[in-house]
Amino acid sequence: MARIGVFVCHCGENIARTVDCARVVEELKSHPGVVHSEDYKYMCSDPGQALVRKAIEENDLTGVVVCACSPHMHEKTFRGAAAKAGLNPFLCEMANIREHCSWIHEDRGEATDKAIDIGRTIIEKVKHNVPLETIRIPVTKRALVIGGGIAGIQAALDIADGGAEVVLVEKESSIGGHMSQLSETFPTLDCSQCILTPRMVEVLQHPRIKLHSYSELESLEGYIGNFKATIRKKARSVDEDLCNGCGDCQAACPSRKIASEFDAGTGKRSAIYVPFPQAVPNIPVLDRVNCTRFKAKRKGIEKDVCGKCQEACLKGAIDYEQEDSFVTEDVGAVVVATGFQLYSIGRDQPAGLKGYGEYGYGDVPDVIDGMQFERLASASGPTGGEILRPSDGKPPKTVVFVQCVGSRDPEKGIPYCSKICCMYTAKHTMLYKNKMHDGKAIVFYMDIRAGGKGYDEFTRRAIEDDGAQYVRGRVSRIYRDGDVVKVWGFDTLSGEQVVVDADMVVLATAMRPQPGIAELAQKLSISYDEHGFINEAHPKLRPVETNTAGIYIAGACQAPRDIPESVAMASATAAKVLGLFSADELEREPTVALVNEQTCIGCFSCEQVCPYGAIEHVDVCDVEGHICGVVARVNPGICQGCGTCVAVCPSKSVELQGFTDEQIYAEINALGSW
Amino acid sequence: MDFQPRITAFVCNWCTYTGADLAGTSRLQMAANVRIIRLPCTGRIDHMFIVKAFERGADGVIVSGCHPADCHYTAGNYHARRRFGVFRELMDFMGIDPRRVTFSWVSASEGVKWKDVVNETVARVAELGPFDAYHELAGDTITGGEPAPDPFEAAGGAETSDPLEAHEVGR
Amino acid sequence: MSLGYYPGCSMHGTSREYDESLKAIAPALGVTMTEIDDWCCCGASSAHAADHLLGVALPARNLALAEAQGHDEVLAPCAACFNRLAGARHAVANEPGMAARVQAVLERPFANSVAVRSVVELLLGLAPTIEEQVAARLEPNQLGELSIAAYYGCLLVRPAEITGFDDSERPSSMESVIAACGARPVDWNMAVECCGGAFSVSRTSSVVRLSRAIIDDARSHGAQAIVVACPLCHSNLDFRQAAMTRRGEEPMPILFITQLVGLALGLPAETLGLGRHFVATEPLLTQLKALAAARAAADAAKAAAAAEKAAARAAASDRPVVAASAAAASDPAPAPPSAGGGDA
Amino acid sequence: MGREMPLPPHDIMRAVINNRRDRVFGDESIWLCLTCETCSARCPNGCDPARVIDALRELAVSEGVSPSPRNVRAFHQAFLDQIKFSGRLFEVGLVLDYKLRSGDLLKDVANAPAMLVRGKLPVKPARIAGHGDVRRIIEACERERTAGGGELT
Repeated sequence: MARIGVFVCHCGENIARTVDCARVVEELKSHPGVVHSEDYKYMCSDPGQALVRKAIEENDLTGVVVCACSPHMHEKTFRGAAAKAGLNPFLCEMANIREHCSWIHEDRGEATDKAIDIGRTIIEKVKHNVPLETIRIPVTKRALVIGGGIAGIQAALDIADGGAEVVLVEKESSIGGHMSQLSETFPTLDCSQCILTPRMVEVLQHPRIKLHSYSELESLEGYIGNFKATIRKKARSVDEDLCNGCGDCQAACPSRKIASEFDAGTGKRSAIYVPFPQAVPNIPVLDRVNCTRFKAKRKGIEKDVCGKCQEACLKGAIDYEQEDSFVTEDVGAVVVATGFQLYSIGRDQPAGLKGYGEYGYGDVPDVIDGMQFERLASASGPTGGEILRPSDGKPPKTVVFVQCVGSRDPEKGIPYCSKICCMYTAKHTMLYKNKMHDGKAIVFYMDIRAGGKGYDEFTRRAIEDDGAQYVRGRVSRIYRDGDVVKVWGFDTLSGEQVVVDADMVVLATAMRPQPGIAELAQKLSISYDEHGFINEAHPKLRPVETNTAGIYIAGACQAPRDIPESVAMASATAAKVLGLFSADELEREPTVALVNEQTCIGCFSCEQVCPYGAIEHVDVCDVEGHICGVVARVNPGICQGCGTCVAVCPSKSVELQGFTDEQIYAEINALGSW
Repeated sequence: MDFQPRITAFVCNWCTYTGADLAGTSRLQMAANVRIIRLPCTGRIDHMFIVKAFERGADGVIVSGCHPADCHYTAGNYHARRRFGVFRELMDFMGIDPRRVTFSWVSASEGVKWKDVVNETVARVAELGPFDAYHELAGDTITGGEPAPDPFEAAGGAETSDPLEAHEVGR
Repeated sequence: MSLGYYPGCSMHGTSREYDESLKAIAPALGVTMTEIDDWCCCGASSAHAADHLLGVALPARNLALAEAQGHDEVLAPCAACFNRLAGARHAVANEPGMAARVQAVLERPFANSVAVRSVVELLLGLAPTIEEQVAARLEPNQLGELSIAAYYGCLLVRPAEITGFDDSERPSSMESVIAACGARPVDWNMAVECCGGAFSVSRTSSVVRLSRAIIDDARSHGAQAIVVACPLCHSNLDFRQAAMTRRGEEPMPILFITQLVGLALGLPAETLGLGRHFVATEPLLTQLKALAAARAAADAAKAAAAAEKAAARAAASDRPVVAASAAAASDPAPAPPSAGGGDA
Repeated sequence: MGREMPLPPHDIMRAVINNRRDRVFGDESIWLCLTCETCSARCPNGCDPARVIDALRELAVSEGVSPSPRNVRAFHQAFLDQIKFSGRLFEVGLVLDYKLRSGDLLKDVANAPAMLVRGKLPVKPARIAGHGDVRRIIEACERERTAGGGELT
């Protein structure tokens, strides 16, 4: 037999002004199942809570109803009080007679009647409440970080420094990402390598970071706190344990004219190579597409050719037979930091993009993109930091910079603003002017978007101190005319057509997500937008979480981001991950769905509607142990407790704890008596 | 008016319940005829709840949750909307005037809208007069355990009409 | 597949040689086309400027005729006509209410079922055939030494959603045809710039300014001739050229693409109407003939030498690999900039 | 032609957006457009200035506003009358007619003989069987326009 205690709060005058609390107490005292009923001025105060505890102990109550404010306000408070008195907290409920009654009605009689009704409803519900235990899920205190760019590096280091283990997966042969390609960084113009390289080395040497370079995520199973990641270590043709990074193989390789990806095509590399001297790990990779030996094999030539790198390697680390291998890692959280790619506006265009034939990119050698300019300006670049144009290696006297190439162009390119271009173009003009004092830097822009600490000052500096000439308007045509690159543009401020005879043109091309991001997102079952950027759980309040618990995002995989933002996001994900790892077990509200496997007919209507994929298939066996059917089971680790499955279950085999049919019908019935 | 309709409201915990809280904290005065039953999500609402409410003497029902795409549980309100499509057909069949049921979206920030939904529903139901056909409603009055018709049976047809729109008020 | 022929007004007038040369090469390439009976002017380049509906209705009338005469494709050699016809087809298909309005003024059945083709598109499809025939010819191909600038102008490639068959900023179809003819397409800059179009008569000054830029650029990129597929372009570049050539400049012959193909197929200059140009083509042709002959002789010698080499090479076995690695070493393809950087 | 237009295409678009009829029809800009479509092809926002300008010219003609340069309008007029008369364009007729309207009689006259020699100018107009049909279409369109059936602006 239920023994319910009712506690009516005056909330000072807030409730008592319009609700006759004494009458509520009286009326509810006589309600079947109620053994105790009292009121107090401030029920949420310590003495108020003490009343509740006392009553629970004295009348050994089986349920508590607090007629006061909204459960969103004080449910935790009173459930806590109940727990202190040894009552299961989930046997305590609140009847909202403030927000939903005293505050919105003037007529005392009406309000009091309503308050009584609300009290009754909740009493009836509480009669059917059952003790619930908070769900506890074990947590593997190990994080998987996908992507070894600055975001991934920052996330990995922060998490590892926080005491948790980290598995860092990088698809290229070295970590460092785009930042390692940059010459200087805005708005401080400090050298990118100088600030990044130490962090890269830290990653390598960190006792709690395990680095899988030249590897990719093959698959991810499980749920928050309990993921199992399978990682494909791509065949590197070099034994990572034997190699000591001496570089002899690289020196021995005969095919040295391969366009270097790291130099964005402005420099050359050999077939077996480390992308750049400061690479981490400093272990070469053999590019089987361009390797003479493998080319010959593909041509069907039996005899082994070349093999010079193998001969050169004293450690015998070169292994032509090596194949992709797989490792599995147990992790509790995942950070996605796959970064971006620059929109290549050349002849081959991805579906849905028209490209910019009129800009001659890919045809005119002296029309390059931002990353190529970075390499030309970089001290570690192919020109040793001298800005020389690709066609004839001469220093360009006039350089035109075109902003918004592909960005903010819903018709031919991409509708969004790539955000970093205004800043890096300003930086480029400075780098150029600092190296070529008599040079002329002309920038075509639509708007200058330099929001950020010290950003606008930076662009101003480019214009006012370094004398970059900014022209507001778009460029309509770029072509090679003998020795010069003709640039046709329009100055919308002066209303004149502008034709520039440039020596070199730098296109600030748009930022796009990495290729293959969609496949990755599917592997992780996280969502992405129409451009391929990963969706955050909430654009303002949960910017580094995804809609899948335990998976977080950092950097340019979520939207165009600059370095400071990427780093900030990375540290934010680290905080999230470390928070998740702070307890040995995850505590979850027990208000989750529960399947009655006896009555489940295995139609899996629930599976169709579950937004979280929490429904699992379970085999049921007959007495001999033969599988005789499949039923649904809810994974409490994943279920968020929306109850949609309950409503659609045709056999009424699912219940949502805390909101069972029984409880809700009891509430409805209670209302029947008004 | 002399007749005071009795309205039962099924609202989701995250949007409408919070919206109603906001109405309270903003001291928005409204009709006192509504009794709220809090659910985690409109997706949880089995439409037998509504039938049961009428059977227990409610003259009108309000069902309100998050706006489309705002669902705390990403999709619950869509499934709800889809099922109400089926339910509307059912109501005619059971002899319940569809105007007695208000489907609405009230977000956590729409205290004012909640007030309007309440007042307009109360006014509408008041005009329709008491719902006295409840004793004709089939089923055991205590547990209300009638087998609910499979909501997906007619779901296909449901998608064409949009009940939440059909009766939405307080825009 | 029945191909209707829509000559358009200028084919019977100022650009008669376009018509003649097309009719000359068609049989040679196995193309059969029948002129649309009772076709009328498509309205270019005035109707659309004066009345949108009229700009659609006039071409639509011709498409309707083609339909009625059982054609499922219409060939419109004049770029302007092609653009108007294709544009009308597009408008009727896509502009709300347009189908009905056109129907109302046409007063004849019109299902908008006829596809519109330009000569360039047609020849592009026939490029292999042209190549074969050129190869099959006995006498040396006189175009072998010819560097040609392919001039598209506006109406052939813009707007993309109407014309469709080629990239509107960096077209390549004409170049393919030129190559098929055995000539050398030059890489130049003015292929899609405007020549002044319909202002030939009414605003000659503009035409001279625009067209001169085109001819100058072609010349500076080593073109000996310009190939066009548009009567308007032709008359501007050819008829008006006198007004724009400066002292000491070689006049630049302007050929219709059909004439070029004709030459490649070895058809006589007369039948191709090459005599009708204002800028004489004879000097170029004679020069080419000479060059071609000379080259043929040289080639013969080369071939002999090569044959011996091949024989010698056949002896040694591991040669092909060296060749392969050499090829690898000189692999020019630059990596796409996006390939840089490292992410999972 | 952009550089010869007092109002380049983007200014025309702006003026249209701001409903500045005075600017749009204030000079001959819209008549200098050759419909080369370059502006439409390169607009990042998929605006179609070429179509807009066509519509503006139509408006200008039907409302008799806008000082279209005498010779340009003359050309269009001559052109349309040609088609109206014969169903096809008869270039000699066009040129003569145009010269009468525009007044620059001497221009190109020197070239005409050259044209004739090259057989480029048929002296006799080709009049198609369906010229009546064409005339009817042209008039029908005029009617629709004056009736305001057109969807311009």
